[in-house]
Amino acid sequence: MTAPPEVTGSAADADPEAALQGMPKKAIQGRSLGQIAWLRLKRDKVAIAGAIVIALLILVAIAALLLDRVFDVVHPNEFHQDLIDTQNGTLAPLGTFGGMSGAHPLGIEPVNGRDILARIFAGSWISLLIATLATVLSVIIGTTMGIIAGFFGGWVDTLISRLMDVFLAFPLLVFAMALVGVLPDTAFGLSPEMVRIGLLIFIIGFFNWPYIGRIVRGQTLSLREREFVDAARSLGARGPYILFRELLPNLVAPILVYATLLIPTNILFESALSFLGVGINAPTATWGGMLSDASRFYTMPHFMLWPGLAIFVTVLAFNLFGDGLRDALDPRAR
Amino acid sequence: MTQHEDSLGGATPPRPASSGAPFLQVRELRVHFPTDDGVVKSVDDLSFSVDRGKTLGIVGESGSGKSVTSLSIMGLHKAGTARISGEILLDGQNLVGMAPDRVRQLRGKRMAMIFQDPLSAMHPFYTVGSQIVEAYRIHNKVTKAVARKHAVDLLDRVGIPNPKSRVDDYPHQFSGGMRQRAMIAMALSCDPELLIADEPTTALDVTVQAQILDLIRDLQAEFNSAVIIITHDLGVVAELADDIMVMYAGRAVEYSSAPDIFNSPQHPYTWGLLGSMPRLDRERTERLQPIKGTPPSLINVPEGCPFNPRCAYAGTNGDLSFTLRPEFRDVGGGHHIACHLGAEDRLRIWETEIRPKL
Amino acid sequence: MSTKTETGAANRRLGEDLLVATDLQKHFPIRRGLLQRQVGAVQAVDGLTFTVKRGETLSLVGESGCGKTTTGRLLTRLIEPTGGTITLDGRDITHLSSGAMRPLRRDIQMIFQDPYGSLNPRHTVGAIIGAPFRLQKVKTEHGVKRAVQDLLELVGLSPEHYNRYPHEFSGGQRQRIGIARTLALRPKVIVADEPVSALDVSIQAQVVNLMEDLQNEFDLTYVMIAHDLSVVRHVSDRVAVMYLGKIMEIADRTSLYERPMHPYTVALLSAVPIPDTSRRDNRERIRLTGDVPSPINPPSGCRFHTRCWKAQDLCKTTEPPLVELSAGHQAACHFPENTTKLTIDPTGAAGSAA
Amino acid sequence: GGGTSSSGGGTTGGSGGTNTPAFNAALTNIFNPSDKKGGIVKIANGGTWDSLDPGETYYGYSWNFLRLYGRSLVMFKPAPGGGSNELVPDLAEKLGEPSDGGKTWTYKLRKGVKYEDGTAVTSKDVKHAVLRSTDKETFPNGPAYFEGYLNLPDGYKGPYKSKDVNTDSAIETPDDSTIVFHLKAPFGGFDYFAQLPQTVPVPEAKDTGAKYREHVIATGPYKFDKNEIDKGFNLVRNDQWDQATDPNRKALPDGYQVSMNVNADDIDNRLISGDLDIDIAGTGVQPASLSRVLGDPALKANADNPTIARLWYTSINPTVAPFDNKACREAVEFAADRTGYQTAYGGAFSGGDIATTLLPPQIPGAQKFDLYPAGADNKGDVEKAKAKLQECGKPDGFETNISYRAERPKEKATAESLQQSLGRVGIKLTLKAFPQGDYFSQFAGNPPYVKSNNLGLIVNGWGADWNDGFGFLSQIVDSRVIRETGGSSNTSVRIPDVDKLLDEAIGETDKAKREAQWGAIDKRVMEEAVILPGVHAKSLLVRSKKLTNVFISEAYGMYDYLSIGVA
Amino acid sequence: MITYIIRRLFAAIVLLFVVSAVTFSIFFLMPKLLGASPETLATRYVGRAATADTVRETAERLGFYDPIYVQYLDWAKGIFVGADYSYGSGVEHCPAPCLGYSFRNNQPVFPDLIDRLPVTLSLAVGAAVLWLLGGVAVGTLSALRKGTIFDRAAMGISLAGVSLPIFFTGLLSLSIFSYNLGWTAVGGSYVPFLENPGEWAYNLLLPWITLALLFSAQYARLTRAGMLETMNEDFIRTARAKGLTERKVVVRHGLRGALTPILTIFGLDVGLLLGGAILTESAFSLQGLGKYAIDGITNYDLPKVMGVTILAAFFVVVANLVVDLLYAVVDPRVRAK
Ligand SMILES: Nc1ncnc2c1ncn2[C@@H]1O[C@H](COP(=O)(O)OP(=O)(O)OP(=O)(O)O)[C@@H](O)[C@H]1O
Ligand SMILES: Nc1ncnc2c1ncn2[C@@H]1O[C@H](COP(=O)(O)OP(=O)(O)OP(=O)(O)O)[C@@H](O)[C@H]1O
Ligand SMILES: [Mg+2]
Ligand SMILES: [Mg+2]
Ligand code: NI
Repeated sequence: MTAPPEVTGSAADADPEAALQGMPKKAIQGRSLGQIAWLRLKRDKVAIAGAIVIALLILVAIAALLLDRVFDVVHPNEFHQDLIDTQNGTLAPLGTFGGMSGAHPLGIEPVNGRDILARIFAGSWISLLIATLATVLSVIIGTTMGIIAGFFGGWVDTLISRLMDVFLAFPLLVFAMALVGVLPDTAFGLSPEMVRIGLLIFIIGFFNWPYIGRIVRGQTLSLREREFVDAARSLGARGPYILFRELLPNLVAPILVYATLLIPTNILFESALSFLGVGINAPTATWGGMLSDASRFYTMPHFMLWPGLAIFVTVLAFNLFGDGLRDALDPRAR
Repeated sequence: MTQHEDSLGGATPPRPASSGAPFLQVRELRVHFPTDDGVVKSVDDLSFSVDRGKTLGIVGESGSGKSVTSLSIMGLHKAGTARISGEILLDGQNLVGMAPDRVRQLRGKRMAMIFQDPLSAMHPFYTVGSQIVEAYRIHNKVTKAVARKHAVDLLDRVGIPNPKSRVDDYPHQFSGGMRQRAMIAMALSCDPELLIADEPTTALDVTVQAQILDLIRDLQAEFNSAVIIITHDLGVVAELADDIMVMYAGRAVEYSSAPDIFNSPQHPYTWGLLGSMPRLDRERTERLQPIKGTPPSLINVPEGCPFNPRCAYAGTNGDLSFTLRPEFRDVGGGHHIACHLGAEDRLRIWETEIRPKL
Repeated sequence: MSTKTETGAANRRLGEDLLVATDLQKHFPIRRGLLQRQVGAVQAVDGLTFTVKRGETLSLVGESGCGKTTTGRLLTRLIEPTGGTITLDGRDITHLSSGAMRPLRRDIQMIFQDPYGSLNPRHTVGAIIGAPFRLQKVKTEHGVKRAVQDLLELVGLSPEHYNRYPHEFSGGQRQRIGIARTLALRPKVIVADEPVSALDVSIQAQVVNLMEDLQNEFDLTYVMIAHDLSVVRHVSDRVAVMYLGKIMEIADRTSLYERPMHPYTVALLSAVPIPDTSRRDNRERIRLTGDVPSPINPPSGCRFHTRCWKAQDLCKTTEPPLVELSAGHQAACHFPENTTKLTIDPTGAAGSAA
Repeated sequence: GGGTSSSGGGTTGGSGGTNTPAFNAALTNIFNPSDKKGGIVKIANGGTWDSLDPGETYYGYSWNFLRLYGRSLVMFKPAPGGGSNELVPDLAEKLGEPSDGGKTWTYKLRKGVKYEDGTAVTSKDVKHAVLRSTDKETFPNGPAYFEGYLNLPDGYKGPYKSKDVNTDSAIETPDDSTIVFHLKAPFGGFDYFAQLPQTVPVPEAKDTGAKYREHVIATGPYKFDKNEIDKGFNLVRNDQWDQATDPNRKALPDGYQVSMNVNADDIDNRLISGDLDIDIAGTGVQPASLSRVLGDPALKANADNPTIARLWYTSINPTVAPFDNKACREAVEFAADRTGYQTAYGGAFSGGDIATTLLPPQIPGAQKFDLYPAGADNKGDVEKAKAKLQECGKPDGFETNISYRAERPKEKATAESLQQSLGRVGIKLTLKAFPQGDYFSQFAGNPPYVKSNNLGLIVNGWGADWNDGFGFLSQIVDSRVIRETGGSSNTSVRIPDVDKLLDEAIGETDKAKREAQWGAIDKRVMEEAVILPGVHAKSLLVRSKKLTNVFISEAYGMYDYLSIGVA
Repeated sequence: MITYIIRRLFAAIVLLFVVSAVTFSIFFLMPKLLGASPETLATRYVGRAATADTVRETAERLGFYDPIYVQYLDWAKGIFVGADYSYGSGVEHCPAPCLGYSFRNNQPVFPDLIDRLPVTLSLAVGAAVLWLLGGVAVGTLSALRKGTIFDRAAMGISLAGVSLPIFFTGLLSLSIFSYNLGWTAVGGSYVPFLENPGEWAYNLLLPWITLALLFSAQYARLTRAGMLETMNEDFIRTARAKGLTERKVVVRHGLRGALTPILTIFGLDVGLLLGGAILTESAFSLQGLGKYAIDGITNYDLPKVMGVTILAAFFVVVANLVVDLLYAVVDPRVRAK
């Protein structure tokens, strides 16, 4: 019996991880799946662009959280009614293009003249925070439920699947409105703002989990038929070990991809809630809130252009990155 | 590749054709796939030919380029993915570089293909009958009723019981063997002159495999078409093929008539294949003789003879095996091999070292 | 089995029964309707009786769907039998709870068919082979890593592969990883479910040789599941031929291949393509027609009668028992072949059990 | 807040006509006078009616509009400008005749008034209408003046539940055309009660209780044709209406088409494009259209900018620390940016005039005064405010909450503006939005909630039920209307003197004296600094080009819907 | 198959029960837990001039003194046997299925829902057809031209569609297309289909497009992904090997396979939309279920909210069921199970 020489591995028609076949020998040494995904991702210029934009957004959000002023001049909640046309009573910003100027590069809001750029910056962290944390919540609940339903099957599966149906059957917006209206504003010694943020995160996250739950369940259903699960069982592994050590690592890819695609949806959801009067409390800026404010002044489109653009860029970035990630993590996508 | 009078690419066909030019002639076929990691040379400089009424068996390890070759002949590589060069002459017409639509018109009519996994190769949403009808009506302007009758006839011919009622079944309602029969019926619907069967029985049980092989043989006799059968089971080709081509790393390493290959194989890789196989027809050996190592990467094909890392005799003629790509040449009687070993060495090794251990 | 001398093999064959299955059954229920009532069952395994002796290799062969994998999973107690008993080394493990079974898993291990599916693609080789140690809380002298590296070397891989992922390996190498994992616990019995079917011939031979070597080294007992009759002949001491959840014939290798008694075995053997062109035309073939019937509604009487060329009315009504027709050769047939020595009375045999 | 009704005693009413479009052309004049009959008036409502039932409705626009299908005893005169504040008899032959020192009021009904089905209207129907409106469980939305002032038997629960109770102590109908009201105490302004839609007759036989709103039996020139609750309805001519019995109505159009729940921005667009004739709520255009209308002279010439007897204000709650200290409240009064407040409500045109008092100027008795001058630019007097904070013992300011209705962007803007301006002196506001459906019942109008949640400031607004001091003040400064279970509009005024002053004023029969007393109450409340007045409302109305006979009724603060015709 | 449907319907009833119970709790249990008394709850419904007595009576009438489960059961009973409601001068029987009477305007909820359903139905179905056609067309083209400018542009533009909230795009498009250009109908116009199909379509055109824009992006992406996968299937290769034209390969074999998973999501989306497109209906002043829901919510008109929620859940359930049955029609493999 001779030990075979170094692997190159071209024997892999049925191999789900076959993407590497035929790669130069040296490049192959000891690379983890993450590294491979990363290598592939790196080649995907568009996805990288998305990732860079996301990174910038996060930087901006952190900066906005730490500094309460942008460019040291403008505060997001500071009024500039001197720049508003009160003379004619239109309450529109004075000057052209919605009051764009050196001091207010993106113009100012009608009525109170707050700086739009500053508000977009200030709004970034809440918008991203709500979107990401809500996503995280959905992912946690959805993954747990989905994995349990898919793995145990039988009545557990039926129960959880029906539960998902219940959640999906709720008119979410209606529900959110009712809930936000009813629940108190202060709790756990948090500031009302944080309470509201928490509440929105909860609502958005809590009602979105079935989507992720379904995906995870489906994946788990097919994964649990894979032989490595039997292999673990034949070694005497218990349920939790199989669930979390064997199955979960294999679910990371679809979850990650879905999560990046869920984030932008959640940003928009927050904006719809703002529009319906149950968003974040004034005067805190959020992109969704700015959009809903802007819709009252839809005759001055510049006012919504910027928050709209911010959301668009975010949505685009997350989608592109998510797509790229999917391609990178899923060898069949090429 | 330099032209040799005796090389396959040359004017002389590998096996003197009984009448005129061979029906299918492949010359210096190269199929390369540019990928992110480099160019995959799936098929590199491959030449062979098949006559009407004859069967060519192609064997080789997984990834040696068997399927790529057949897909190239059928023109089924996705546009833009493969770089194909060389010539594929079907009845004298070169398929390489031919307008895609003209190739399409030949597909199904003059050449047809059977795939390995009949379940995934058939559309799950359409009945078996309608898929055969569809194949027939592309090339024959007939009414649906006529085509359906034709489909029933075909199913009958490939041995499906109750074809009249089974024609309306969906593929998943068929058993594996019946699916493969249905695939064959579909391929034969327009009486193709060339039939390519890519691992037609790999997914089947032995008893069913035997049925299918019989069927292919019978049908070929009936239609007198040229058949290429691709497999990695030497037993299967032994049953069917007139000629056998052994492929390794995208190239042909040995080519000869079937008895020749089994009785006096001359390439170390073929030896290896024969040695790895436990055989029912021989005394049980104490130990199998595997080929060491694993198949090579098709991006970095080893220099010299691609088989050299796994070949026990690579060192016998200096470093020739490591530097010079051996030519694929006729070593007499239409027996082609690509090996640097001298004729006597080959004979000696076969007779003394290999044969006794089989 | 190069090192296995005839005497050595004989010694082992004399070894006591290590794994005994008696009338083993597995029926997968089919549920339908409003209340999910059971309307039928897939009789995947229906009354298997056989013994595996210490140190031998018993092979199970048969067509797809005949219940080979199910049997393997029953033996390793991955699934719960519907009926019958399994004893491992004298201990009845038929209905042990998964907790009670856990320590016994050291003794019986499984190699899986699909070298791609049986290794978790997200775990490193080290984690995969180390899992048995962790799961069974096995103390190792020089730590788990060292033990894993030793195992890697044992199956012909390099210890440097410790931190690699399965996708970086070829099919044959993966199968070696799977084998290393089963060896970690030094089991007495290994159930190998088609360990080489997914591999190329050249690689297949490597793995077959490796398994033989390991058997000799560790005194392993194999239950080998396969459908390639040539491979089976090469590796087994005894062979059981299954059809539709039942054993049709079980015998010593030589006896079975040279004097098959059951028509089904005869048909199987004659269907194997032989890589020899000279035999092409003068081979005597038996071609079975049709497919294996559904295990949900298996044929009455002898399960093979629908495809059997020797079938008579008796076969439709009466199930032939598995009886020993010659030394170490049992078959379940009313009209067996190659039984010159023994004449049996088909009607009388019907009632007696094997 | 109250209904969107108003009044005006002071403005001089012109009555001439004009045909040239100009800004405010219909403010005091009839624009496009015409007697031409025909056409359909298309009306849209951004929301829905509280109720079409005359016994239950409390919206100003509804009272204005209701006169098309129902005739109350008395009504506001359909005349431009201040002329509209005059009460004229409608169903009654003349205004009420007081006796018993103003405790008994007698009305005589006109002859020949019929319902849409041809039956004659009797005084019993009026009595029934008034009595049923006191059943607040069945008709929760309507005003409660009658049950408050009529001398009803104890425990009377309306004609449905107290079926055989004799109610002659409250209302007598000696004959079919006479109706006599008996009050518990004298009330000089009873004619104002008599103009309430609650006196529109309801035939008992056809009264279906809460379902009556689905088909109100018309007495006016129009009756209901198709009525889809909360979606829309049509009014068509009532052929039983006799012009001879009705000196006030011209009934020019052939009918009305009303749709509800229309997107407010869409209403503006349709008004401007001429696709719609009237935005019935009469509160003016949305912010999006503001710049469009004011910025385009042609559009502006087709707009009117009436004042409404409505005050937008912020309550300063003395029950919430540190506002229990008057100086702290005064600090708020001084620090507030008044122009900011005005801008928040939409600026000088669509918001209103900066208010320094409670009473809107058009209410008789209103006085001009300013107890907390806010500096030259009206942006607040920071120095004074700081001084007051010092006095209050909070020199560095303090933190408190301000509540507003989540669905009202203007209130949100107000809260934001106050947060800015009060922030200058260290008063930190946290904004709290509440759903408007529950604003008064659960939150801002619920005293225990207010206290426990530190709602120091409450953004609020109030419009007079009709243009007099009583109609404006009684619900917002009387501490006795504050209900512990919630639901009151008054949230901060708990001044015993004021309660006393109110009682005196109501009992006062001398009109001039009484009006002077309203002014005094106003001042007294302002002295306590429990209300921060914001603006006296104005609205920017778009006058559809198709309309004829358009004018603003000061009584309602919007176009007079009774007189409008279409070209 | 029949038992399957029965089982699903049974599950659906349980689901509706749960959904309604939760909605009920949100409106009544939640405030109670947070300290509201029956009276404070009743204050919502008594108007401004109510006395303490009236509040109590109203609380009594609306059943707020009963334990929450009794209230719920009373409500639920109405669905099966109908209910009687006092409206002051008399009592009215609301026949089953009675979803109660509005707390605000005493209208029975069920007829109102039925009345508004056609609007929402028209809106949802029209938009669904548009987005399905548009999304699938764009997605397919993108998949076939993967990586080209067209692919990237189509995907980018479709994302722009999702990035803008409908309450904004709705108003803006109304102002441009209806008021400035006069191409489309003004907001709030709705003519029943049976009255005048042409008008019906004309009036709904803009809402359809706006709503479809929002969804088509998602469908384009889904289709693209599905097509990319399907076109790699073996049976596509078979179809080509038969000599089928590329168009037939794509449409008959590719799309047919790729569309089935989209069907599931489509069913769910349409089901959800049928429960009311709140934002779209608000923006375009359409008197549909969404508007009704908002109305109910802002007024705490519980029976309305319950009604819409139940109806919406019902639609989701039915849509799911239809999708599953359709699946069986489309995919013969499913039928076998
Ligand atoms: N579209 C493609 N792009 C890149 N590489 C490809 C492509 N198609 C095939 N290859 C590579 O070409 C080589 C030959 O593949 P081919 O399918 O012809 O092997 P085969 O001999 O048919 O093997 P098997 O027995 O497993 O079917 C393989 O290494 C494969 O990975
Ligand atoms: N979990 C299960 N539920 C229902 N039926 C099952 C299940 N597992 C296996 N079967 C059925 O039991 C029968 C035997 O299956 P098994 O996998 O044991 O066959 P096998 O001999 O291993 O076949 P192959 O050679 O294809 O692997 C088959 O008909 C199969 O469909
Ligand atoms: Mg192949
Ligand atoms: Mg198996
Ligand atoms: Ni050459």
